Amino acid sequence: MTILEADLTPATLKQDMDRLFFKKKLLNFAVPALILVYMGYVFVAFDMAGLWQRVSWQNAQTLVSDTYSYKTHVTRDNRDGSVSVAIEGERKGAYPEGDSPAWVSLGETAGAETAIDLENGHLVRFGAESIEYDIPGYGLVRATPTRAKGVQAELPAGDVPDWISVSKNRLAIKTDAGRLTVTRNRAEVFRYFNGWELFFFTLDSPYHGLSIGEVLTRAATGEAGAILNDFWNNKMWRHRDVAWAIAETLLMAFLGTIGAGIVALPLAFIAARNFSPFGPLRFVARRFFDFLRGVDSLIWTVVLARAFGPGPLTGALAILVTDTGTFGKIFSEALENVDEKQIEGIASTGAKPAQRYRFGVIPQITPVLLSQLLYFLESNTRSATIIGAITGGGIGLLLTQAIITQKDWEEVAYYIVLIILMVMMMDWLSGWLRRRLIKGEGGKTKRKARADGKAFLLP
Amino acid sequence: MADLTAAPLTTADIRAQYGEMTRRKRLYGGIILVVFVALMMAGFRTADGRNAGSFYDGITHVFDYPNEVLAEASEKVTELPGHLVNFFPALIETLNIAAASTLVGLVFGTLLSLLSTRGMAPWPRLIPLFRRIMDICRAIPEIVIALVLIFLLGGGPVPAMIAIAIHTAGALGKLFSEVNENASLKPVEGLESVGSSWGQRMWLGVIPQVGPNYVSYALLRFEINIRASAILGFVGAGGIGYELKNAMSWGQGRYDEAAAIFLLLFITIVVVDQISSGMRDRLIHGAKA
Amino acid sequence: MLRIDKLTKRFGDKIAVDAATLDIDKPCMIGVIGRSGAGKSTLLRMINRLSDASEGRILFEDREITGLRGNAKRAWQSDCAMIFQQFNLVPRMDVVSNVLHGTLNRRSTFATMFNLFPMDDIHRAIDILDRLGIAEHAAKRAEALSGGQQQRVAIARALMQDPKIILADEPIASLDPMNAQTVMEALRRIHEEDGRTVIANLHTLDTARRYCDRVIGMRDGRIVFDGLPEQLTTGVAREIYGADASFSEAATSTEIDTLDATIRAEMAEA
Amino acid sequence: MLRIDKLTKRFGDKIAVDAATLDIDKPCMIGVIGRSGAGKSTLLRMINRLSDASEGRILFEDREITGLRGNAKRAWQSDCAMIFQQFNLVPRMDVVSNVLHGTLNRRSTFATMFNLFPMDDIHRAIDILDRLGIAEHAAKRAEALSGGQQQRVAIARALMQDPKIILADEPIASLDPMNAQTVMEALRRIHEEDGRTVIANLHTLDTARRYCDRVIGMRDGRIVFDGLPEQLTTGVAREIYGADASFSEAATSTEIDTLDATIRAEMAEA
Amino acid sequence: EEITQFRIGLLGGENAQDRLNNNECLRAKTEELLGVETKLFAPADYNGVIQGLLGGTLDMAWLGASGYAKTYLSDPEAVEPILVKVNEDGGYGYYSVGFARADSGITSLEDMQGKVFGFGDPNSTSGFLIPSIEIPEITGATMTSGDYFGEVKFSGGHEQTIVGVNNGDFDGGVTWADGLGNWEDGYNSGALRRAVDAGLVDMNDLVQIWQSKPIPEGPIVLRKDLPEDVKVKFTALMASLPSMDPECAYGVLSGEAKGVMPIGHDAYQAIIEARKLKSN
Ligand SMILES: Nc1ncnc2c1ncn2[C@@H]1O[C@H](COP(=O)(O)OP(=O)(O)OP(=O)(O)O)[C@@H](O)[C@H]1O
Ligand SMILES: Nc1ncnc2c1ncn2[C@@H]1O[C@H](COP(=O)(O)OP(=O)(O)OP(=O)(O)O)[C@@H](O)[C@H]1O
Ligand SMILES: [Mg+2]
Ligand SMILES: [Mg+2]
Repeated sequence: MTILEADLTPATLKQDMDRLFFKKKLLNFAVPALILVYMGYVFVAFDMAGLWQRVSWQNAQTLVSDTYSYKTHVTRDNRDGSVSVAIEGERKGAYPEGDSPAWVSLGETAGAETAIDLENGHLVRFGAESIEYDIPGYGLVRATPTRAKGVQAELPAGDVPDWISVSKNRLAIKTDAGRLTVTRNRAEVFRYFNGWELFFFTLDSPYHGLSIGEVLTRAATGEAGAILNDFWNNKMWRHRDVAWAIAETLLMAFLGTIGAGIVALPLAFIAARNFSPFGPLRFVARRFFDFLRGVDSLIWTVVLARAFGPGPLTGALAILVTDTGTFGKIFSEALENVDEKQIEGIASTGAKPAQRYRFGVIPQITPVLLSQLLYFLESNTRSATIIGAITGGGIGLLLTQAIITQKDWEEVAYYIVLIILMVMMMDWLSGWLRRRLIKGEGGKTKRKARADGKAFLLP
Repeated sequence: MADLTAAPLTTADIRAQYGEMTRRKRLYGGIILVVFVALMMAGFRTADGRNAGSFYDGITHVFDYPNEVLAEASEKVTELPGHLVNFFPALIETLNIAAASTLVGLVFGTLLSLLSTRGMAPWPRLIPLFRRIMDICRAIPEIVIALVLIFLLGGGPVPAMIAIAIHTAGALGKLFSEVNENASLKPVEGLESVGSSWGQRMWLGVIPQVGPNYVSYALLRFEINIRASAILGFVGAGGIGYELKNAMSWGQGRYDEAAAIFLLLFITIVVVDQISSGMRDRLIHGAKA
Repeated sequence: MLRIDKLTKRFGDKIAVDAATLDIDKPCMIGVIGRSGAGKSTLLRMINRLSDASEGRILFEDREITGLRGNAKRAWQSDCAMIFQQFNLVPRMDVVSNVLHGTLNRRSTFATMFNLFPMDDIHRAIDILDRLGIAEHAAKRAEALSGGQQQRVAIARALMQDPKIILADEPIASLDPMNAQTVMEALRRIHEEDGRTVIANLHTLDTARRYCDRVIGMRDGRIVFDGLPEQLTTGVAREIYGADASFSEAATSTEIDTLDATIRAEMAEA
Repeated sequence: MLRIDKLTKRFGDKIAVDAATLDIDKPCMIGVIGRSGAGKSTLLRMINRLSDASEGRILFEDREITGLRGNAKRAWQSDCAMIFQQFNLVPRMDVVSNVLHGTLNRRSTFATMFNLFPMDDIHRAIDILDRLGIAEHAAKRAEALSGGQQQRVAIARALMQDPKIILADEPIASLDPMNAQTVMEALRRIHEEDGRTVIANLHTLDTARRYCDRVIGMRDGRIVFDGLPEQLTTGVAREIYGADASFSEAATSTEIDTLDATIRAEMAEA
Repeated sequence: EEITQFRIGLLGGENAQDRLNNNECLRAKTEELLGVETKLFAPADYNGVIQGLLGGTLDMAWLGASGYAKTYLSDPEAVEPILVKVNEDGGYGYYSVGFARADSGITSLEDMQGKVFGFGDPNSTSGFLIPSIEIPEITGATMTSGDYFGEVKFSGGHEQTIVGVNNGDFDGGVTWADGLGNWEDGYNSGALRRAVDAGLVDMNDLVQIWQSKPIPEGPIVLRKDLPEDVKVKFTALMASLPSMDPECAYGVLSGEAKGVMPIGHDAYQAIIEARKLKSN
């Protein structure tokens, strides 16, 4: 029942298929092999093997532990014997003179003994002459700093463990309970605690250390303003500045995106084939868009910073310029796809050109316009974070500076959480607005648009 | 000849209803317009106020910086070819970062999208989890991951690559899962009935259907990633962005270098943009045929 | 009233309308027939000035239309409404707004930019819609309506222009027979009640015969027939359509009665 | 050989298959008939383990199938080929590759990802295609084939599995009569020549009568008839289909002869 | 002419917010003194401040010596130096310090041959300009990658250099210090001291491998176009700050200082020449 052409016997077919599958195999191997070779090349070019050795686990540990913990410094000035206690060692986290947390018992007079309880038996004493650290399971370490002879350390007999680092002028001990550093000038104890200390109120606020209930009752009795003020102006966490930074970032994204939309719309008409009869002008407009996009927001930021100086306006303008290029391209493509029938219908009533655009064109491109604007509003929130890091504005600057100066990882964590929340909120908001504003266009039309492959990608 | 409807509305009713609707629309439209304009104005004024230079003073100086750069670059135009050669390796590094992160992002994006599409996911109950993972990957700006990784791994291309790859995986994953939703599940069921594994079903049943779309989106992403990797160079991740930042911040005296680097970057972005949009057109139309 | 004088339209080498001459001296309903590509649409589009004539003149009440420019041209367009086969409405806007577009020429550009139309116009639009039997859809989006309803919205827009002439380019070609009948009856009524001239391109003979006072036949751009519907014999029709003996009128019919007849005939044949 | 014991499937409140019990002791060709929604597809899908049973058991050669998981389940699926109404091929891949998919269960995931099928398998695939008369299309994409050819590719894929049972879910429902006949004949030949058990859902009585050794009737999820084709009288059929007197067998026929007869009958009626 | 606002630019080295906080008192005093709105700006890097001064969008800043040179070279009419910080020892200089990891065995520049060397910001005097001139004098080779050092990189800032060396990304690097106090404390002030205070590095792990000649402290500059009375008033304010409000001066001048003293353009002529040398 098989009807085969003369030269298509199963035998020749098999040969053909063998060849076909051989080719397929080749292709199937060639593509992944090429990718693999490329990745191999990248691996070598990026020195990934060496990377593994360079990974700094210690940094990772610092980073991770610092994001959820804080340290309190107890510092003795070896020259005058004065002792100060400060959270994170910062002035704004310092305990008032003569005041200290319960685990530090200050001497009555300057130079008197100070005992620092690091718990679990770890005890540090700042004596008149020497500093002692009693380490359970190891023994007592004594260090005597002098101007002339440096730091003289007395350790229990035996090898020096690797968590103790001794040199002529310096002694450093790191244990699970805390850290002690002694140099000729200073002796310093760090004790670590979990949590984001002083997140709500700093030490100088009367509300520091109160429970939520207490704060609420005080708020109810008319101190709400003061409480909010103390929280808002918290010197350690600077909630007000952070809120402003977030607002600046959102402002850059908003002004930049909407401004770009407003500028790009009329320009897009010049670049659209069906609205701009003059070829060379169209060409110029298109290359202009390419130029704006190609230069990239990063470089626009630098260029504009000279004219406008640091600040959110510069960032907004950089976004505006870049996105004018992007929107110009998208809008002109949308304009080229408009349905001529509607425009003709309006034209046949004797409508003026502006009216033709208003009723024949605008209603058609509104959905594209709005959805693209909203998409970019969301993605520009991210861009604004980065641009802010360059122009000096917004949460991006706070974040990059906090990372670069490499302390305060808890603030880094705080900013990162805020940024993620901000971007996700904008994502959700833009999605919600898109659904609300373009509801005439049901799911079906949306699908169709996507099937055309016209869907434009957002950065 | 009038249409038969259940509710016999008189013209007066319709007039009243429509009039009411128009008035409401105009009111809302007016309010929205006013609010929008007010928001724009207030936003502009706030930004202007918090900026060092004001918009009106600055607008006349927009070309100062480009002029300065161009003046020096044109003065030393003979050195331009040499600079172009010098900085080419840095450009290659930037392109490598973009390409490698796009590839890695493509792989993870594909996996995430398959894991979070109904009908394809091997563990349907975990779909929301994978969706959230994609959302978070997308939400973190690359610069954040890059800076943290630079702290851990030291400067260089790898932190940038990982940072961009994470973002790419999230962004592509979302787009791919939309593509997947339009794919037919019949071949998948056909393959399931012969006792194939999940990997085989996806590779042989889904990927051939969605492949062209995937590649098209990945190309677009590659374009975006070139910019991203250039930007990350600015914060210490190597490549052309690093060179550009150094030349630009040195300023006078090295503007010729800055111009050369800028030229390289600009040409690359435009060329890749053109090539990839050509390829995307072919892919999508080829897929349709 | 309307005089067309040696009107010609060329598209490159192709002559779409070839020295068409026509004289309409009193308001009447005119059907233009001819096969696809005969130049019917081109003729109407030149009258409405959607496209420019290559040669010849159009005169309306002794005023030359062909040369008008700018405002004068738009004023003429507002006097000469056009109805399209594909309705050419703005689908995303509501029905009344679409009808109000008929007044655009009279209103200031600025007010219309913000969609501000006088209440009076809105009421008149609703009255017109009511007259066409679709007032209850006033607030819906145009795209939500059926083809026949959309075409009636288009007619309402034309009426809103309060035009001296209504041009209709195959107004019923994309409608089913039921809707086609409604639309043609509406056009006829407008002609009879308002005394407006209606020129309609039609692709079926029987529609032309049934609703028109005068029928014009076009072939290859030339007007080859101009007379009363009764003069339109099958022989003449074959001439116009350039059809061979297999030409059957019923095949082009949209009339419901005729349609039934066709079905019966086919069944009988079987 | 295959025993189905009180097999039940619920979708929420809806019972799709209701305590179906069936015993197949020797290889034979079985037709399952019943109207739309009777539960035919659900039954086959449970046997192939594409969906899980709510209650009851399926035993194959005294091994319980219903509880298999992971690899064991996939191994069973490879022993029990399934043919779908919509073919469920991979449209963008070539015919031979589609047939080779029948061997997926035996090959490692990694090898198949790189298209590493042994030469022997490729040759066997071509032999099978040749047996089904579509060898010359071997290199074409599946989507380029007609429905009947695609269904034969699906059968080839099933044969490639070298299964103990072939399940076919309305294999000819989307085919024209000509193609339907070719496909049914192919299935019958496979049963006769290879001695494989074939269970086919069919929506026409005469197909069942003509090709099957045994017919099972389902109604509302229950098996209401199980017997020889000859026992399938019009009365019994009415019972199964729950049809009233207007039930005419010819209306469901796909047989070419019958079809011709139907047309003739209809013409005569007119 | 009149000014409507006064804008102060702050150079990097600390958290943007810390910088703003430290200078808030100066802002308030200036606002009170000049009677116009005064704002603080903390751009991301040295160049941000310089561009602000060049573009006329900032009125005052405390620049580094190299930064001043850049500003001067780009536009001699942009800014003029008014004051310089005087250290507690009476000098107005600090040092560029080369350092490496102790366990790497590197103790001098000779040991750095073929190794990776890290600069900070290109506009930093101690992080780039001075070492890039003085080190070649010792090594007798250029600072081009592969010439003497295996590779020469910019870390982007002092903090990144320190962490980079500590992590082994660079075998050696340069940063700034006041040269007072002890190495094991990271000196009395400077980038090393901040890193120690932050608990990032243990000075026992690091060794000094090089130290520059004293580098002049950067000038406090004012925009030249400012009205004369504004210049005079602001200079007076800055000059009296250490005596009037030591707390505020501590923040503004980044640590203990004896005071400020007037300085002119000529003091930076050498740095300007050095910078010209480094341009191509
Ligand atoms: N814009 C144009 N460019 C070139 N040729 C055109 C154009 N518009 C119409 N033509 C040509 O002019 C001729 C007349 O077209 P016209 O649309 O007027 O015919 P018609 O009688 O309306 O036909 P139909 O029944 O198909 O609408 C046709 O041959 C057509 O190809
Ligand atoms: N996934 C499902 N979810 C809910 N109900 C289902 C599902 N699949 C099938 N059903 C229901 O189960 C019943 C049996 O369906 P089944 O597809 O097995 O019938 P069938 O006999 O194959 O019908 P047909 O001839 O239409 O294919 C039907 O009522 C159907 O609605
Ligand atoms: Mg036409
Ligand atoms: Mg079924």
